[in-house]
Amino acid sequence: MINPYYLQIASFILINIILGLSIYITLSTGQLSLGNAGFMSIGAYTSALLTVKVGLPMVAGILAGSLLAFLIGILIGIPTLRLQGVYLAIATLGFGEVVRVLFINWESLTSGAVGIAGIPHLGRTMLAGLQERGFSSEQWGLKNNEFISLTIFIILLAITVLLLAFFSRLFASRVGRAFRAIRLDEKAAEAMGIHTTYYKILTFSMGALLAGFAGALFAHVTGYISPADFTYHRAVEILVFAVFGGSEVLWGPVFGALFLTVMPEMLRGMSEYRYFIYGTILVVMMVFRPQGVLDQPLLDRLRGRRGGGGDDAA
Amino acid sequence: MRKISKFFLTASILALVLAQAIPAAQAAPVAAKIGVISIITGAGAAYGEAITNGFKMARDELNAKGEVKIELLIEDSSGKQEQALAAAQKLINSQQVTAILGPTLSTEMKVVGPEANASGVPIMGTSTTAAGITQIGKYVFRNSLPESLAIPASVKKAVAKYNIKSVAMLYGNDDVFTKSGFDSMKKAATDLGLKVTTIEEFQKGQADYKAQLTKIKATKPDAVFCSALYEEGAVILSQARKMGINQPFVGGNGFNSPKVIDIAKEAANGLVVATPWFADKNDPQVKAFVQKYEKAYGKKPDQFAAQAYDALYIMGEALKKAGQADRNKMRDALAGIRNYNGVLGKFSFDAERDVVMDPNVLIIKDGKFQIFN
Amino acid sequence: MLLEVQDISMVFGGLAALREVSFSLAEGEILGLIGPNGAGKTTLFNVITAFLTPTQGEVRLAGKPLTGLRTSRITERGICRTFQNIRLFDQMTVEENVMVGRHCRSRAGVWPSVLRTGAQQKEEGAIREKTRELLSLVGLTGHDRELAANLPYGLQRRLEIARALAGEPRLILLDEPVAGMNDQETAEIAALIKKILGFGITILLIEHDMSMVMKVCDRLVVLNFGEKIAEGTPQEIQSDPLVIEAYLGREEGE
Amino acid sequence: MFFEQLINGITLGSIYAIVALGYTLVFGVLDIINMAHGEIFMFGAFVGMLLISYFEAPVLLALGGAVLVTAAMGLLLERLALRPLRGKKGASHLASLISTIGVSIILENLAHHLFGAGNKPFPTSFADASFTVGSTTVYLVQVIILVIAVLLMVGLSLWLRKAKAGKALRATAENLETASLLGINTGRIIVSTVVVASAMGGIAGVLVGMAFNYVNNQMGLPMGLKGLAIIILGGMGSVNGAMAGGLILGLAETFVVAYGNSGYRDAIAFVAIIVILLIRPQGIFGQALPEAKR
Repeated sequence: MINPYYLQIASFILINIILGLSIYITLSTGQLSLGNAGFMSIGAYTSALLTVKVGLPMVAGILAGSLLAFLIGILIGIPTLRLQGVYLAIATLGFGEVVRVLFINWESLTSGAVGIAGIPHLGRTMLAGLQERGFSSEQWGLKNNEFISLTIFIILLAITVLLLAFFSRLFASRVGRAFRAIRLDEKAAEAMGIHTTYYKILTFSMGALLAGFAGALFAHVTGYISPADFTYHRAVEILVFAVFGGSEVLWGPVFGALFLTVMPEMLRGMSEYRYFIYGTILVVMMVFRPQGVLDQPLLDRLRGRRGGGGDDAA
Repeated sequence: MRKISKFFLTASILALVLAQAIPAAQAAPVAAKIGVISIITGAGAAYGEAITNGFKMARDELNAKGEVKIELLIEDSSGKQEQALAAAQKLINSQQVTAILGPTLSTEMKVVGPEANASGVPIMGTSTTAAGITQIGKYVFRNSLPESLAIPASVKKAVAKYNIKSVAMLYGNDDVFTKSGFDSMKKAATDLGLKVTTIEEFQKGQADYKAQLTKIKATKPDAVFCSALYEEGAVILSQARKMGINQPFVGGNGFNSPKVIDIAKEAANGLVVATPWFADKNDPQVKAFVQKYEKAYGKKPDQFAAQAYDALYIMGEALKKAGQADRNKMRDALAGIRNYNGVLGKFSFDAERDVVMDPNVLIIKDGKFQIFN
Repeated sequence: MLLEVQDISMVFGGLAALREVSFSLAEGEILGLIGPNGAGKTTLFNVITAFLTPTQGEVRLAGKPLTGLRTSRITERGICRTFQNIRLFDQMTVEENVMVGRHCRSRAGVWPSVLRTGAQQKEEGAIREKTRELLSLVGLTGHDRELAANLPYGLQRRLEIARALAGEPRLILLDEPVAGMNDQETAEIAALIKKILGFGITILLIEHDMSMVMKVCDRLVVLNFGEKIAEGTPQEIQSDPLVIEAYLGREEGE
Repeated sequence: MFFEQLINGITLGSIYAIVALGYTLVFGVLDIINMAHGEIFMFGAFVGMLLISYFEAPVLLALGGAVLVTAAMGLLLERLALRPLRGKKGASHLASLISTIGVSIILENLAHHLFGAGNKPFPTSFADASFTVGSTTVYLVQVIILVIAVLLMVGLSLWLRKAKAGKALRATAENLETASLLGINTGRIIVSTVVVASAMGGIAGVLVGMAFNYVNNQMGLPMGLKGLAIIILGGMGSVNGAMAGGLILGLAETFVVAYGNSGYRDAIAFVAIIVILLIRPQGIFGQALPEAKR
């Protein structure tokens, strides 16, 4: 099973799960952000530049990238929160495009469309570090590239599991109930004493943070980024993870990212029709199952319980 | 997701002189699995199709000769880095190929190259023209003519012929190929001491270039250097000529496509490009290839097909020299390839495994590509 | 005075929905707000809870002005409300609806929630305990796991009251709590209102059901076309000629 | 150069305006943003191109053909992707946004399969016709585009007034269930709104193909995004706003190229919407703040 091919796919699934979560978090207070590709690029570029040009260690780069995305998320979030529904969606879409154009034009820093290559690689750096301390992959009976892929996978898996635990606890709490209340009826939520603006900015910037984090990981897993990686299409792809998998339960975007990353890999021959399938998923879901494949009743049924349990809504 | 037409690339030259292949003792053929990463689906599929056609034709010919037995394992990347990387992992680890041809795009190579290099698998791009490709590592090769070779060639010839003193530049700033093409162009112009009247940018998918062209026209340059893929390039030419910009256009390899003539019609006349591949070249080897390709696939081979065709021949040659399907031996054999004559002309790898060759400089005249001199 | 409404005017695009309305409520009192459709009763509720910012005037709670506070802060100060057209969180369970109502009386933020600290666990337990109490008070025991959307109409009204009570209000605003109910249901709600009063909670009630209003309210304020036309005990109001005309006029208009 | 750039800007702005009119119409009547509008526009360009290059149809016929096809697409869009969502419980106002994004993806790929990737030539004889005013060359195509834009705007203002009446009645109907009594077929108004808007997209497509010799399956997205920016800029649902916003954006993009840095041309639209949403969320010509209801 330690085949770098499978591990590679698994690693992309995990990154996509984090991206799916990033849009899910924002959606949990009823806000649709199409700017997550933009936040992803901020995280990716920040971390790439800090590690490549400044020589910071990767962990510092990834943290800085996520943090910057978070801060910009707050900055963008505060004024745009006055906007409702489609207005917010379009303003954030505009934000993503502005960021992309900025990265294209800010050549002295970003090398423009050519992108940044030679970004320290998560697995290779790890291996090099260990080798300096006298470790070799053979000790574990692995080839170098197997070790590298395995390392990436394990790190990403640990991160994803932690994130899921984080959010599943958060959503099962007072804060999570506030999120859902806002999503269901913002005015009524406010009347219950919920400071809706605070929670909306909180989820918006948490979404930005996660997207930036996923972007930084992406940069260190592929080793190369360019503005073309963060277009409108990426934003839509992230949206589809949540919309397809289920935008009302935490497992929705997880399932969506998993399924939609594996599917094209399994059906390599069908991938010609992949975007047809994407488009059709969006329309059909909205018509027949706007909440996505997974929702609370289905999860309850899967767990063999009755009633709509809220305590573990996550 | 659509990186489509982005990738128009350059070419490359190769040279494998079949005639040189030693006709000596016929041992059992050297068998090897060669992986191919190409764009089979999605927006760039047209390039991927030409490329895989070129590979298949070369494979059939090589296997028929009996010295090598090459099995091609073709994987799709859809032009996306992630999928290209997954495909490379599959080829390297699951299918245990000896070497990889592709991927199609430079962006993909920047992700796949380091992985192949780290895994010790020789990889050769047949259409990756951006800067810094073979510098990824000692297992990374290419036979595609980089823009840094193609553009100075066309610029030099055009400057000499038209006595160009000043130029306006126009390029797509959101695309790797057109951007790095522009960088070469700018360097070439500076090297020749040309006066740059203005530098204008455009973005992918733009329909209206009149604003930029109006500005360029007002600066009255002797020529326009335009780094664009033919998609945009043809539209730019047609709008420019309509506005009365009749100066010569000098383009990169990405501008080199018969489609320029289809789209821009007479407006295409006066476009100078450098390219490794010239289908109407008066050369028996080229003629034979064109004829055979046309018969098999119903259309003329473009530079992608030609580069791919030569690339597999180079692989075949290296395989013969290596004598067995061994990744390291294959790498060393490839690195030693010099002066092969392929359909693209005479080809060598330099010390950095990059391309050494003389491109053809062509001009569109009377509605078709002709040798420019 | 617990609540003072002073000179409130609310103008929408030149049309006055409220004109210099003033009245006040004493602690522990129940005041009925009546008047024909479109008289501005719900608008007044929206002004008090800061859903709307009045064009003019001031609302004070226990002497402190509420001007400039956002709705959630006003709730924290102790004013909770129900809605004329029920606004439950319909995709949440009955229990969760009440738990949300408890939001302003609990504090655990993101980190305590994720780390499940002792304080957070304790608080969560207290929220559930309080929720159980309130559900039993309004007669919803046993429904706690049902989706709010699936409750029958009458129970939804009760749930809204329970949810508002969860915020431990000093003043509760009830917007037509018995609209569309039959006599028996109305009587039950009236009894519930009496119980709430018994907890020392002050009530401001909008209601069209005159017989119930007359029965439960200490005093009444009558609005017509945004103006206060009368104020007094139910007996006084019943015999007020202006009120009679307003109601008769309405009937003619329909 | 100034006057030439001015004309360039007005031409581009008129096209943007026509695209934006399609968005504004649908939003004005249905409160929906039709993300597939850009792709319908692209189909219009293809139909026009095919009629002209393969059937040598005159321009008017090409316009007619494009209108027919895109109107039919509008009909299908309404039937398959909008109507099923209407009034559906649990479908938020974002549902139609997402479902039309889905349609846009389908259409883009359909065009790829039908027409292939890459640019197609759009030959028109009169594209070259021009006359000179002073030292400035004006092309016939530019004049035609402006005229069509103005005509469409006037026509639409009238249409929207009628459709708005329908919308008001529909709103009433929801409350009082008197729709049948009033004898208004609101469903028909909705369908015809989407159809008319789509047909306008088709017209814009042919005009772009003609003016710039540019047709490919990717042309919808950039144009669609510009259209979106414009209706935010001008005010959602406002016909004058779409027209003014289109012209402003066209001129701004042109003059940024002429006197600034052409690399930022694409960003203007989005910087503009972010700024306008922060300063005046209802847009330049918008009536009221976006409704806070969900």
